[in-house]
Amino acid sequence: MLDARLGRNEDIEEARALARQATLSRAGDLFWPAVIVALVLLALTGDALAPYAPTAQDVGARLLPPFATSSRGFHLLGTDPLGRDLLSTMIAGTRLSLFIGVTATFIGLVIGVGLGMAAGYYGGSVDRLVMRLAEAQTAMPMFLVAILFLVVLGPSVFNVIILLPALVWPAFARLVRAETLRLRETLYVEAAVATGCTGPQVLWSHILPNVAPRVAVLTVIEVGHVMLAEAGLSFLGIGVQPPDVTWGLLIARGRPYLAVAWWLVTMPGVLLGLAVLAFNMLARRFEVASGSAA
Amino acid sequence: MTGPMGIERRSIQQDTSRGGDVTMPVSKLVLPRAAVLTAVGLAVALVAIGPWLELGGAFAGTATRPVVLTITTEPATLDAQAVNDRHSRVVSGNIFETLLDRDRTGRLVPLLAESYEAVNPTTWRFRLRRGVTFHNGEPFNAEVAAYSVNRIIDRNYRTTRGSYTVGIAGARVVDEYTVEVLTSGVNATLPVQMTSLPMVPPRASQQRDFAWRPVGTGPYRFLGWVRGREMRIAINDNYWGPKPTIREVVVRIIPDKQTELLALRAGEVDVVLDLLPEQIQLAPKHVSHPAPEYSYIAFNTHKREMADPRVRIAMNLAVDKERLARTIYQGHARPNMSQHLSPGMVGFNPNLRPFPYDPARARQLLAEAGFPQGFAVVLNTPIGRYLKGEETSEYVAQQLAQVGIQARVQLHEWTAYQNLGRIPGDRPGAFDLKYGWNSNEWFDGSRIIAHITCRGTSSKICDPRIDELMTRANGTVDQRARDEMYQQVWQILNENPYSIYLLQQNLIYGLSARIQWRNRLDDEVRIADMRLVR
Amino acid sequence: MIQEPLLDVRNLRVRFETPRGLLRAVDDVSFSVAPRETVGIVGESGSGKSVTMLSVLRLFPPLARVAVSGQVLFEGTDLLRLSEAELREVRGAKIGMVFQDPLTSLNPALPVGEQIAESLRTHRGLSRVAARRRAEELLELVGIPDPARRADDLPYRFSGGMRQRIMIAIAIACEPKLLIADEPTSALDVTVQAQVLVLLERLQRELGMSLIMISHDLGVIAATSRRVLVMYGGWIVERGSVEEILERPGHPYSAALTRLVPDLDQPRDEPLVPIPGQPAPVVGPVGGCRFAARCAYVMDRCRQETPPAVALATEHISLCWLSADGVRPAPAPIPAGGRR
Amino acid sequence: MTVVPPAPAPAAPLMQARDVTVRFSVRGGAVIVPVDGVSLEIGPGETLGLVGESGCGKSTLGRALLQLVRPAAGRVAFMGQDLTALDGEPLRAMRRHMQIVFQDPRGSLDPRMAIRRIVEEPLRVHRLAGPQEAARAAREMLALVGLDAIYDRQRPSQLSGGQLQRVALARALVTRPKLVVCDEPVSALDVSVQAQVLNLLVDLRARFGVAYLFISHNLAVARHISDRVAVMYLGQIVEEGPTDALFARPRHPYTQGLVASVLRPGLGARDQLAAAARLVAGDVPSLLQPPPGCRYHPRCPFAQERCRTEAPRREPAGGGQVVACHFWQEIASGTARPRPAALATPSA
Amino acid sequence: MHAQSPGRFVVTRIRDGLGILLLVTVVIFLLGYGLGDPAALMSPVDATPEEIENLRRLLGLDRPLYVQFVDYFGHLLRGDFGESLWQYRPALPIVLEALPFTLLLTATALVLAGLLGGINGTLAGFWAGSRFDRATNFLTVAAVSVPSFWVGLILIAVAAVRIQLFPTSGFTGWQSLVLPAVTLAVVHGGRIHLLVRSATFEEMTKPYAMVARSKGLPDRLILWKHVLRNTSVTVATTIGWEYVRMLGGAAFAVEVVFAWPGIGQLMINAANRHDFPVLQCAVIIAGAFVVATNALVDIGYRLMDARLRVA
Repeated sequence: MLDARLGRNEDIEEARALARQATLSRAGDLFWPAVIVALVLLALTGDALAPYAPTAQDVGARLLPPFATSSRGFHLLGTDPLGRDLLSTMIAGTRLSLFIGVTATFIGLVIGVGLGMAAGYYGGSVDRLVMRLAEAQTAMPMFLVAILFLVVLGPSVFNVIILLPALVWPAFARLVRAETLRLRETLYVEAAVATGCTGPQVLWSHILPNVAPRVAVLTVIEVGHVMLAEAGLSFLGIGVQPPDVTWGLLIARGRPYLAVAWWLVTMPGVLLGLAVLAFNMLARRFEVASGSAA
Repeated sequence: MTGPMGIERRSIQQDTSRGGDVTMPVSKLVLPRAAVLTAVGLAVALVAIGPWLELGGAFAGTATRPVVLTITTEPATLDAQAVNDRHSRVVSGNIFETLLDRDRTGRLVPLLAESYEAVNPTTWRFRLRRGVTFHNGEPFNAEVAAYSVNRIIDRNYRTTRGSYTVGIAGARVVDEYTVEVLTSGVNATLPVQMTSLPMVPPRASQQRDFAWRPVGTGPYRFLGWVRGREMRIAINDNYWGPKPTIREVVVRIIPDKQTELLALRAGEVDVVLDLLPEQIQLAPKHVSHPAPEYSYIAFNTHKREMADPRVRIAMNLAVDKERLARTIYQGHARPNMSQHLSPGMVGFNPNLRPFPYDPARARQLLAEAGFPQGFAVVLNTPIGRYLKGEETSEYVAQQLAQVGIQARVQLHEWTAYQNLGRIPGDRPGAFDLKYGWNSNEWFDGSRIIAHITCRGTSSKICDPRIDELMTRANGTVDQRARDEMYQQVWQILNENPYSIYLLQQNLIYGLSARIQWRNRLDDEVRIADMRLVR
Repeated sequence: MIQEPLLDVRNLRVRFETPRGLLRAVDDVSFSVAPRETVGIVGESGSGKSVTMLSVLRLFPPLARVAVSGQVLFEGTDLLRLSEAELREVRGAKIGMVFQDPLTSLNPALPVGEQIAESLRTHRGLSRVAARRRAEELLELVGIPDPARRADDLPYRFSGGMRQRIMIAIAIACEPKLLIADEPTSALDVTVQAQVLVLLERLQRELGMSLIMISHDLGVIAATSRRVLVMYGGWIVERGSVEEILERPGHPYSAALTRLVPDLDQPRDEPLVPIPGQPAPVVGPVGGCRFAARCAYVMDRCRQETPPAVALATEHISLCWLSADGVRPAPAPIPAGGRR
Repeated sequence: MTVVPPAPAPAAPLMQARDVTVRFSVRGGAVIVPVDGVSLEIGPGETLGLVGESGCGKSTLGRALLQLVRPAAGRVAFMGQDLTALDGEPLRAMRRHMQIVFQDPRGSLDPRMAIRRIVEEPLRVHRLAGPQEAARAAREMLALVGLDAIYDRQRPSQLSGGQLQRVALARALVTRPKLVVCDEPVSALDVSVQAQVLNLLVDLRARFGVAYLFISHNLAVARHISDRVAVMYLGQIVEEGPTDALFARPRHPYTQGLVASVLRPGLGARDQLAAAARLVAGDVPSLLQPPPGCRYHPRCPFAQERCRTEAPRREPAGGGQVVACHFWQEIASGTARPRPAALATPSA
Repeated sequence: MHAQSPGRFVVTRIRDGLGILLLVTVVIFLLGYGLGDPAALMSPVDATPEEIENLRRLLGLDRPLYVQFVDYFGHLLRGDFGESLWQYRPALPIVLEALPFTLLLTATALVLAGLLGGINGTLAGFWAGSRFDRATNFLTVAAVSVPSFWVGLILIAVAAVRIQLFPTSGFTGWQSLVLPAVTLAVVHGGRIHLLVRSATFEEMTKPYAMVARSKGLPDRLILWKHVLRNTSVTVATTIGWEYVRMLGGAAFAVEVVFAWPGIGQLMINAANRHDFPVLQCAVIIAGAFVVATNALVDIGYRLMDARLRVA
């Protein structure tokens, strides 16, 4: 029996729970991946698709509501206090929001998978150490630690990217460790050992490929989590700093105008929620497809 | 018993629906029950903890509740001598009093002193008001006044009001109601400095809890402080002067401007400091008044690109201040007169005008100075410190870009921003451009000294003419002569600008319908000035 | 049949919507069970034997997208037309079920006595005390020693055989008219199997129940049932008395079944005669005989036309073109002295 | 503990196990001994059937022989080497000579690996063939087990249980091992497929001359394929002998009960059922608390006081049979009278 | 593998908790003294390098790091977290004043989230595929996909401004609790719903649930007696762990949005002022609380689970 807490992995539980939701229609299955593809395209092409330059000001057309028209033209989502087109700044923010989400998750993935395999394979004191670290990481109020960390190092995109993996690596480590332990007990690994495979051969040919799908699911979930965390830090002013722009920062920027220009807060939040929702839905699909959920 | 007769394609829909009923029995009874359970659970939870929370909170009943002011930052201390931030002054400014004060128009008037005179160039004598006692019963006299002065200048006493006490050497008792304040050299600004030097009771102020149990002589006495929430003050019935009409005041800490406004709209509070211009339409009432606050963007004249005054003049010409005031500040600001003073203040130069918006001329000057292509600079701005500071910086950056100067806006937390400002201009790490507000609560040209003299702590300019004039002015007691000299200083600072002169800012207060108040020129929030209307 | 049947299933058809297509789990199945009679259903996994019985009580897994049609007449009432609440009155009270895996079929967190008593309280309205007393009696009836004490134990304290006895006690608690035993001994050891089967048989006799015995093991069916239904691919391919099916099978599948697995009485050197291919669930459109792909006697028309039901003897019906042609597949070789 | 050597194998033994004991720690700190001092021999090309009910330790024994579970005590000699003394690389190298086929074909094949790669893998890890050669060998092997080349690139999820078990067999035999442990190789298959795989096992044995340890709970299947059969009960072998002799004259009461319990799909099944229920009582006890003395005594209709305290030795019982029972002779001669097995089924 | 009696588990769990706490303090210490320069942070803005160097000596920052840590840790054990650089008083009481607010908010939110997610999740899992399930399904996934601080802002905009129903921020009585608690409850209730539904559904697919149905038991009985008996531990610990998660993030951002005078608000204020002693103290105190909660949940889970699943 696994120790209750060592085996616990809220994030993968979340993935499974997402997957167990009743399936939507087929059209729904295509919709969410399409959203992600669209966001990625938006991030890659960036300003090319934006109706205006994201930094172009026009203080004469400031705080226009959605669907308003200025001397420059039509503003689908309105303008901000300096007259910048909100849609364009949101598109500009897509790149960094996604980049941070993906990069930080990937770093966390590499750390987590490495440590998780080591813990699951070598067991003993390595296992104990890794899992205690993971637990300490989870037990710490990470948000507060993040504040402390960013106060000391100064807020910047780089520091945010090196901080956020700390939030996600334990999830990967726990998953991979638990899967490694589970897979070591499977018949096909036993068969591989019986065949004469060495330890590294078993790890490389049998365990890693079989962990991969679940790691993929978790990755998708964690990209969402990381994006939310980044938004939180940026919102509090300790994350990404202008002139860099992320959705979280846009929400923060619009906050003083909540009562007079509701769209400044609402729109970036909706886009962020949509992105994370798409990632969650995609993870659900993955999980269902890989057959690891009912 | 028959075999299958071929499978007719009967509509499976019908079956499925029934099959659905079979497998997913949703009882019609239980769903509302769940909702009811949830609701009951919520209600029980709230009722259970509700009474415990009724510590001092009053949500309803505006008619009887005290006047509520909001501040966004909780004061660190209410020891008025220790700090000088606006938010603590909202409380301590009503508890403590100084020897001299300003009236609503900004004129220097006696308060705890009845009169004062300079007995010699380094000695000022104050005759004190009699019959004044502190809220704790300690009498106010010369000994107290001397103690208060000596306390604040004691090097072991850490205060952020240090800049207000520069040049004060000490104080001594002459008789029970006469005190002399000594200066280290001639100090023309001493009377003005006394408006920033609160009188504190010797006994109470030596207690550790003075920081959160302040005792003063003012019209209001301190009632209590719920950390993180609010501070309360109430009328001092033994006040020596005219009694204010508002009896009890709560100063609530609401760290978000937005929420402050919403609370004002919701009728939870009466006075909100520093509204955004856009928020005015949502406030029940407001007052907006030009304040002695001058926004500017300081140059580091030690940087190669900005050494030439033509470049700096060009940058002044490149910014459309009218438009800035009209749009971003919605008219609640005006271009300042290219000096950080307003008419009526000592040193105001009536000959100076705002730099016009003239990008063509700016480009030309830049070319003359050898920068036809412009150059790149960083514009440093503090986060959340100044009303629309970040936006203004972005705006200026955009305007500078029009003449070819690429200014990148870099935001800093307040502490980091302050530290940045202290780095001498010729050292590595010194800023290029820095956005800030210069406040002149002394109404006096000397207030700017740290920013423009060669050895000024924040200064990034060194012009021997200025240094000479500033030193002379400070050593002259003749106010007319000083006025003259400061005017010259600003004349020089227009030919050799130390900053882009932006705006004179308004401060905007949101008021509830029941409050009647006209704010003072010096921005002190005096409850005594407020009235409740029916 | 002279007697009015207790259970009369007519043209039962069960289909599941699966990601791969429409699964025809049970197709046009009809059979009846007389009072006090034991009917055996034999078939491999996926033959539809379990689904047939679960459909009788409309017990499907959550989220199953299932369509049921036909009639399930129990004591003259069509169970498929009953509401969920009405059906609940039947489940456990008039029809009891015993499932395959006793390890997972008992609630791990509930004392076994309570698991028996709750049916009694639900259907019989017994008081807590009376239900408990009756539960202890039932435990004793199924052969659990010291029932008064053990009624308070959680399931994990019992061995597999004991748990299956408890499951049986649950199923018969309300003295149902019909007991459906779905592979009741498949998860048990062979030495325990005999005890459980004997117990089932005894209870059936004493309580006067009808019994439907589902198994993939022809031996179990032979030992318990008089009448047998052989299922394959959602069809009942052959039905008849045990004697008829074992001795004179009409359908090639039934015939092959008898020789598929080694027999202790068979000579060791006698080679096994396997059925080629794999049993596959019937998904999507199908035509012809469902056994055709694996049948040793397959003819062209088997692949195109649905075979007819042919009566070979009284009560012995085979669903096969071979039978229609009057041909019988080779019967199982009978070892010397092995069978009467 | 064991004094009498196991029944001799026809030739010089390929594998010889002596007093193999396996211990496991379980949750709660307890220790169970699923294999307790077992000795057996398997000759070259011989098939030894190992039968017993679930939890009797037969699978664990199979794994212990191959050192997949390291025995806590005892020795396992294989091709002249003591496997229990080997470790690491030398042991790994031995594995090409001894392979295993598991009960669950789906679980024992890596779901992410193509079929051909699964079969190639043993050749690869033992460096027996280069890539092309391995591919060819794998294809040949697959053809031998009746799977066409079209299965090459498929993955296990696309194959049925019977096909997968063929793949598992191909993998086990591709290195031409001397011994294959077949752990319930047909139990998880549909009845209509079992016969195919059994026939295949017999064919491959004939072709490669491989020896099988055939583990099964199904007596009829074990009887069908085995040369000799050993009967296991609660971690110990209670009887062993040539297949025909053992099934014709089971000496141990447990073997008798087992044989009697197998229901023939014939018309006598009903009577047989009653007889079987009379002969064997109760359930298999927990390994956590094995009964003292003869482990079968709580269920044995012939149990005497002696059985409760004293563990029986293994004794030759003629015809190559070895039995561990105090009273086998009395039982065989009919002088011991069985208690009725009424304990478990009291009358209502 | 981890064969342990419940009693020993409690002991090891508490020991591990203390170990984790030690680890937290080491990290905090390193963050402050390894990466940052407390002397520079504590000095007045116009301090000269000499003055900073003096202060560094005065604070003992010139000693080896491990000596400093022992010293630092010794002070912590005596409850001395240093003096706030901003409030002119010890850091500990400042944090302890804020802690109850955080606890009050999170506890209330957890009760709401637990009721919301627990009840609805159970019902949704029980009636998987029903209209109720499908309706809550999407809402739930959406709820866990939006940032909580944003939900807070929207709630402020709607509930406080348009309807003017609740106080928008600060703490003026129990009504102030409603909006922040609801905000937190939305996101965390969503997660609880998700996890509880999943656990319930899994339970429903187990054979014993079908057996219960085959007995003709009414839904009510199947749910309360059978399913809940098996999911209750999961539900309870899910809610417990959700509390830990709440304290790991969302709670503090929501505090800032609603100006709730808890630890999060305190941290942000302290961060803006580089008030290092308060920052460190807050993280350690909150960390201690989280670690303790975590340990309690684990122990509770283990004890409840052990009662259910012996052997």
